[in-house]
Amino acid sequence: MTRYLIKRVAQAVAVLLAISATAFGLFYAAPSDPALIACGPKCTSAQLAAVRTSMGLDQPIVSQFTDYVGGIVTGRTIADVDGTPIPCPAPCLGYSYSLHQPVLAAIEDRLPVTVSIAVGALAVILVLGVGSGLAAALRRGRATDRLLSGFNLLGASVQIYFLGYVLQLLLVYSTGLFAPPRYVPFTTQPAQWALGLLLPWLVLGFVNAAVYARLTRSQMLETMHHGYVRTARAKGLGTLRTHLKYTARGAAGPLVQLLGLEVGALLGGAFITETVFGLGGVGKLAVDAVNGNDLPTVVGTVLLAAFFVVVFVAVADLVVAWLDPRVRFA
Amino acid sequence: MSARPALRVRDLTVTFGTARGPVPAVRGVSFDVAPGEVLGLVGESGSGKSTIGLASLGLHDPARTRVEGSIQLGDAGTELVDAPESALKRIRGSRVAMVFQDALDALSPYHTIGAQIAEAYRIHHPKTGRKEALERAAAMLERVGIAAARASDHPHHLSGGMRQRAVIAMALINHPDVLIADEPTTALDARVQHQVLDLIRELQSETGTAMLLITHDVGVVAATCHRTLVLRDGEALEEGPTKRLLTSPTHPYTRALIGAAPTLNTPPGTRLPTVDDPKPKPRTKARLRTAPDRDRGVLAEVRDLRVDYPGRRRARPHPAVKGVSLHVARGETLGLVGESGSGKSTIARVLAGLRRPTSGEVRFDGRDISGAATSTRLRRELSRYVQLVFQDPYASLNPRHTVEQIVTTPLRIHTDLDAARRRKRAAELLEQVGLSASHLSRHPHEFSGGQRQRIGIARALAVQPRLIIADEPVSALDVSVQAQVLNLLMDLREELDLSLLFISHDLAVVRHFCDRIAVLKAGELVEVGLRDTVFDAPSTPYTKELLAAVL
Amino acid sequence: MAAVSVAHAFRRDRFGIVSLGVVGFFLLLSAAAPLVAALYGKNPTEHYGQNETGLLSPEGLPLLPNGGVSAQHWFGIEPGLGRDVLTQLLYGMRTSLLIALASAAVVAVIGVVVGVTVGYLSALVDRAFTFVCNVLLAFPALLFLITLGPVIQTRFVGPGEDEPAWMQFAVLILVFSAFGWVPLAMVLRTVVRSLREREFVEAARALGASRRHIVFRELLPNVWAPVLVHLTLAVPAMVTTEAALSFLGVGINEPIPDWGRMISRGSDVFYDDPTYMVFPGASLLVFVLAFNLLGDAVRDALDPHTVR
Amino acid sequence: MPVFTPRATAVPALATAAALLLCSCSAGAGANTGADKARNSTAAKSGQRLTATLGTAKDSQGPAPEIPGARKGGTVNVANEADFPHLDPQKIYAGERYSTSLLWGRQLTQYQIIHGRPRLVGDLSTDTGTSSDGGRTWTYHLKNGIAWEDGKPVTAQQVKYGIERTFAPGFEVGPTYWQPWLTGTKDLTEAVKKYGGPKKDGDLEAIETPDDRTIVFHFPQPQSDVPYMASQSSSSPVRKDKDTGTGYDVKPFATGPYKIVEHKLNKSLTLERNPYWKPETDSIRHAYPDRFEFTFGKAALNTAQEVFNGQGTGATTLTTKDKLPPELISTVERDPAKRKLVVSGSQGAYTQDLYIRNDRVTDPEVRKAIHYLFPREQARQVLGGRYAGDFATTLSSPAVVGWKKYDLYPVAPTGDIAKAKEHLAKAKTKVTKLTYAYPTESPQDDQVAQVLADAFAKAGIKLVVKGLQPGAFNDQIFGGEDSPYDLFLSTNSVDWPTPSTLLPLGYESHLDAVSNNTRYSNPQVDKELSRIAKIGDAQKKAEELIGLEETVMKDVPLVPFLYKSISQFRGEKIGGAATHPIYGVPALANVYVKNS
Repeated sequence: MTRYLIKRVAQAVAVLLAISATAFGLFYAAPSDPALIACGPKCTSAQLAAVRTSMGLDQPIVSQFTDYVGGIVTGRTIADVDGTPIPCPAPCLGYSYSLHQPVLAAIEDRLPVTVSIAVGALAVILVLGVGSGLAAALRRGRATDRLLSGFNLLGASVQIYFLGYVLQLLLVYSTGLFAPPRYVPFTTQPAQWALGLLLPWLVLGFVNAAVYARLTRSQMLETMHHGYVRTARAKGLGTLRTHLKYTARGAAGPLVQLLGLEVGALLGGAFITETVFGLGGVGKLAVDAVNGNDLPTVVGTVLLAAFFVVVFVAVADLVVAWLDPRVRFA
Repeated sequence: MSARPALRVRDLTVTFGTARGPVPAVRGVSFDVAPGEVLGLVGESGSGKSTIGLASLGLHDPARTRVEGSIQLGDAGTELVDAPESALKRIRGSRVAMVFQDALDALSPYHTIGAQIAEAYRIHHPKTGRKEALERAAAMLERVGIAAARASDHPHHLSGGMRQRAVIAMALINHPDVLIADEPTTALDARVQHQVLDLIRELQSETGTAMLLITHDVGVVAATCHRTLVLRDGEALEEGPTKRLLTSPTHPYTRALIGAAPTLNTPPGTRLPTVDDPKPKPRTKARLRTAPDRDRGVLAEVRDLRVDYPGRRRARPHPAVKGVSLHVARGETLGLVGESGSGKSTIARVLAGLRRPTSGEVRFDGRDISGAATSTRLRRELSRYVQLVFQDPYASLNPRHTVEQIVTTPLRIHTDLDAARRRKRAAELLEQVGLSASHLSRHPHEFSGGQRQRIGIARALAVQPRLIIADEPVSALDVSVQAQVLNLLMDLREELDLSLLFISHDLAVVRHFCDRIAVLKAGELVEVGLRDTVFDAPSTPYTKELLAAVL
Repeated sequence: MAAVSVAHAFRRDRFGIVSLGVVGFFLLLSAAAPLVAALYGKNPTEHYGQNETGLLSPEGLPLLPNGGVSAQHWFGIEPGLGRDVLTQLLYGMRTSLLIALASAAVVAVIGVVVGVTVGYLSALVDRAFTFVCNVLLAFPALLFLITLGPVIQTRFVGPGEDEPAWMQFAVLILVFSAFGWVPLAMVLRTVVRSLREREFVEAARALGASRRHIVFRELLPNVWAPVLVHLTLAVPAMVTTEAALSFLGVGINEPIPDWGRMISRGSDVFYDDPTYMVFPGASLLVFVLAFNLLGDAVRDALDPHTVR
Repeated sequence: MPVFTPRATAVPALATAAALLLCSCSAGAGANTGADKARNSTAAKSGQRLTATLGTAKDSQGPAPEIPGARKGGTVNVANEADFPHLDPQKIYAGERYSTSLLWGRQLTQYQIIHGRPRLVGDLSTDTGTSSDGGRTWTYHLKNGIAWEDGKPVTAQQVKYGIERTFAPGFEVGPTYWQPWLTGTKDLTEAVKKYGGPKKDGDLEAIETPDDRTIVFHFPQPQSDVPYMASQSSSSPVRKDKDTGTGYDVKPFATGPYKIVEHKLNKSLTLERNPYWKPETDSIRHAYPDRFEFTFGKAALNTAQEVFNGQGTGATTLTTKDKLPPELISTVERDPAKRKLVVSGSQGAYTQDLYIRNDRVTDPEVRKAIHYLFPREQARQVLGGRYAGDFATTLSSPAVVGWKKYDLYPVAPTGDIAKAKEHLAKAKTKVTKLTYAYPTESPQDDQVAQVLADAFAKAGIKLVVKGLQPGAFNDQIFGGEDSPYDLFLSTNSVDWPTPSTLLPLGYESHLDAVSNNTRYSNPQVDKELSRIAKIGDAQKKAEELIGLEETVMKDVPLVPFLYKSISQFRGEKIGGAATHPIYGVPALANVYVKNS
């Protein structure tokens, strides 16, 4: 198990390195000069050169990259536009010259929003997706199954940016059934927190639930054919209990893995949802950074998103191993 | 024996609803099983025998299955057909229990065997504590011959025999009135099969449980059942005390079924009876060649062959074959016998050039072919002379290809015949294996298992090889089909003067078909010799044990 | 399973037939867009509302109710510029379909070649492949897509030049393909790995068949079912991703009609002119729904395990 | 040279210009329906353009005159899609930020708004400044009792330090007037060579602080606009011990009625009362609410919906940067209750024009052709019709002191393709292709580009339209000398409402592209400008510059498009919200929360 863990971590680190290198290389080729953005439109060429030096943009890209990676591990000191040294403790994801703060701090500020969206959306996905998938599998071929499948297919086909706006305008601004989407910290006003995020949760959850419903249903149906499910029933276990105790457990593997990927992706920022509902999470930060050519923030958010995916995929693998002793001891 | 049977089945008809309309699986079958009695349900695949077993527990998908007739249980005559699910739930596992064929599939991989057995107890004894149930489960495991300490193991940690024992323990923990055992030993090696059957019999007679034993194997029936019911296409053909049924069957099908499987008493090399041809004429020229023509020379041989399978991750490599020396002489059929894991298939793959030996010599016609697995060119040359017939007639045929494509593939590779000629040759080959040229454009799934195996044989014969390696070519087939294929192979062997390496776990088949026998155990050669020598006077205890286990 | 029985199974699926009809209708419409537009007498680029009086208010909203739906403009006119919505939809569908189908084709080729090859080849290649897949899966693809467009544009298009339409399409097709092949290749790798263990591959080897023969003649014919299913479901996914990109402002540029841009614009004016969002939004929904249904039907027809 | 004495009531020219200026262009657009009449009532307001007068020392004494009906207390929510790019007073350089930063920052002078009329008065200072030595020396005295948020008094040295900071690297983003004025140089680049900021070169001798409350500026050349420059944010004091470098850009130290409690970039900004601010020292700010809570990141449309429907915090919310989304205009027009919530007015002295790179489009005939074909009406329709502003015919805004209306090349608002073709025919070289660049900030930008492409195509010119990321747009249009684009739309304003910064700092041929956006070059104009530069009398200088404007515009360096109007919105409970006549956004210093 220890060896498995070490190998898994090494793999994750390698993936993250590859991603940061790609992101670094790609955004280095981006259209406009980050130094110019930091320096402002009325910047003289001499000042621009100074800014470039203090930002380290005059260094070869490889050494910029190694500095960056070094910063993540040990932290480093970054020079601001005017040469002021700014300490950036590990894990240093760079310093944003547009936001005037370390990228990690900018992310930390917005992470609660993204986490809140992710948590709620995930709950909706679980209830709506996995729940309806279970129900559809247990009542396969009947009206419930067809109804749920149709509902989920609708979810799979509708777009967040269409549904999000339509519902927002219909349910919030025309009728006032829902509170306007906004974020208040859970710690201060939990009720407001939930109310303000309810619509984004439902929309994001509904749109993503379809995949889970479908997967749950097909996994359940496939697992039902296994002998051990029949054995359980032959023991005298009721149908529902059999499916919850045996079939569901057998069906869980791929679901958990997909969920791991989903959680990672959600924590990396729900770009479109955050844009549609005007919530300032990590996704909005990333999109703004791309638009503002804020290179350190772009690379930082890309890395963060990748980090979450890698971590949660690994967590999912561990959960699968825990669920399935055959994997655990393999 | 009490007045009323433990299980009373009357006019049972089971119909499956399929896309193409209702398909009857069981038609009007009636039988009784008395307490303490063992009734054998014998039939080939598709005969409906397993369906009867499942129907007795109401385990069919009610949405797609219609069950008619009556299944009554015990003195009270509790009706199971159309009983509500709540009633069935109480009966399942407590009054009627079931042992399934594939124990690995039948046991949940996610729970320990102890927990699974304990659960079976607790369902019907809800007041029992978890701990007590586990203790009972452990005791039951001890009873079926598994150390109680292993109760906390997961199924995949147990051997096949132990798993089957665990399943039996689970079925019997509530002392059911009726035990339904569906092919309980089919997946097991002969020796283990013997042990498990003994265990079932012992427990069953101990508790006086009525048992319904479902099997395709006449040998199992003969060894276990008081009475036997023969099923074919969902209908009961013949019923009677086992002994009578085996010695003087009235129905021709029963006769064919009994005769189709060679036993240790069948004259070797004789034509086997089949359903279509229950009383075959003796062969024109009986093959009773017990002494090989040594002078014809060695065709293929391995010397001091070692094959290691690489270990997972950094584990040590696992040896599959540990220094075996063997040869196949020209015109000879060598039988390779052993239990699963004995290395017999590995040797076949090495000889076919599909696997690289770790060490040792591999020669075909005097030429070193040990590198064939890694050299496409060498393997191609070798395959001109050595062809394989596989065990699974479905898996070994590409499902997306037509029969013509399948049979002509070797011709494309090894000859420069044009398409028309290849087609003609393919038609000839099909005729040769008892199919017709009209089958050329069909896909494998349109054929039965036996027909598919014929296609496989036709493919192997296409380039007129000198050696055919047949790896369990009949073990996936029903007995009557097995007989047909064996008959075909014997005919072809005569006609084409083939050399064969015949691999099987079934000693009776090997005895019937082969000239010389090599016995393998765990990668080592235990015994090799002429057929009659090995069977009549086995020199090692292992061979003796194997022979003793043959039912 | 033979093609005949697949077709048979498919024919029994009512939803499948209907969705096939809808998809076919969409395909036909987009192929015949110039013809339809000519018969209808409008084009997607002219600013009718600005060039003719009585169509738009001074603030640029359609004067007629329901987004300016009239005998002249059946689906109304676009707020602001006053272009004809129906022809915009028709040509926008062309944009979506062209990108989606072309990407699907590229994805199919890359996915099949990589997936089948990796599935058949050694463990080392497999490890490299798994690594690349892990990287691509963990990569925030949407962010990448947003960034890549402008990068390519500035690198390859002179500042004084229009980015040629083909290049905009090519860039999108490229970036979609860059991520799209991964799932297909992974599926095929798994399929081929299990096929490789099947005895017919061993049988082919035993017959002396070369690797080429095994990959192309034995394995490939067995993977078309997953490929077909994957592609029917990939097309709507790409259509929606393209629309999402346009929604975020980095898709196909004006004046090439595009659904995502229409929805994005429609979301702005939804309050005053809901019609303008409903047409592209509903079209996209129906289009994607039909494709998803078709994908499901194809999957069901090809998959013997499906329990309907 | 006569001594310029701003204390002597007001300059008569400015006083006349302070009258209401109604633009003539809005009439006639749109059908004469009942609904349209209702619309006109709002639209008419947008035509009001006001210029500032100079106030007296008495006007500079606090407290600010009470607003009838205003009430103390409550929290005002300010919602904008984007955060302020800078809060460092020496980096702030835009009307909206000027207006907002009044809440926590104070300058030497500032605009006092009474009944919607602006008047420049002393803020930190007792008056708008006294000049001597022909405008070469300007003296300011700080008021008594002005303190920082920690209670320490504001001193003359701190004001000086603030201005010194503008020389340091990193402060180029702010206005660049103090630097050349104080060093007597041509531009910032030259100025920083003489003095490179307090860190590098220590004390700046041109500013004298004889005592803690007196500050004396010594200019090598006479300067007439010092009172206006003294109102810019860069004339705010900064305390050395609180100067955190770039951190100061996120959270500056307050002298105004509020202090910054927390600032989460791009998310939120929270202000609470500064206990050390005394209303009697301040004639500009009212400071009715107890708190201001700024939130950033929500789309303008969403904010607008919440505000108009009074959902969530909508009733107490207003915007200072987000404009009324054009999409909501007709909804608002239909519903009087909602129309009430729109805060609209002239956007200061802002004008939006079609800029032409004169160095790329060298032929005046081609530029004239562009002037004639430019589809003003269609483009404005896309931008929201009259809400976007009134059609312009002049370079400077009517809000500029001394503005005169002229229309050199009259043309119908929908453009005159025939006339354009005539001029194109006269051109020496045939033009078939032009490039138009625009920042892709909103879908309207794309649509305007399409409108232009459409009109140019009618005149036989292929217009290549390039949407650029805003950053890239600024970089490529203003950053480089060799911009590849011929045309772009740009919205600009003079830095204060006198004409003295417009032509001299935008149309002198030696200026770089950052200042001279059109790369206009006319030796005759250059000569005139250097002559006018020597005039120390503000009134005469203004007149001369306004006169020269027509000469410049004869060459069509750009096509005048709109005198910008701005429409924003406020919640039902927000009182006192009105567009600041100079800064062109709702003046936060005057808002209050109504009693519920």
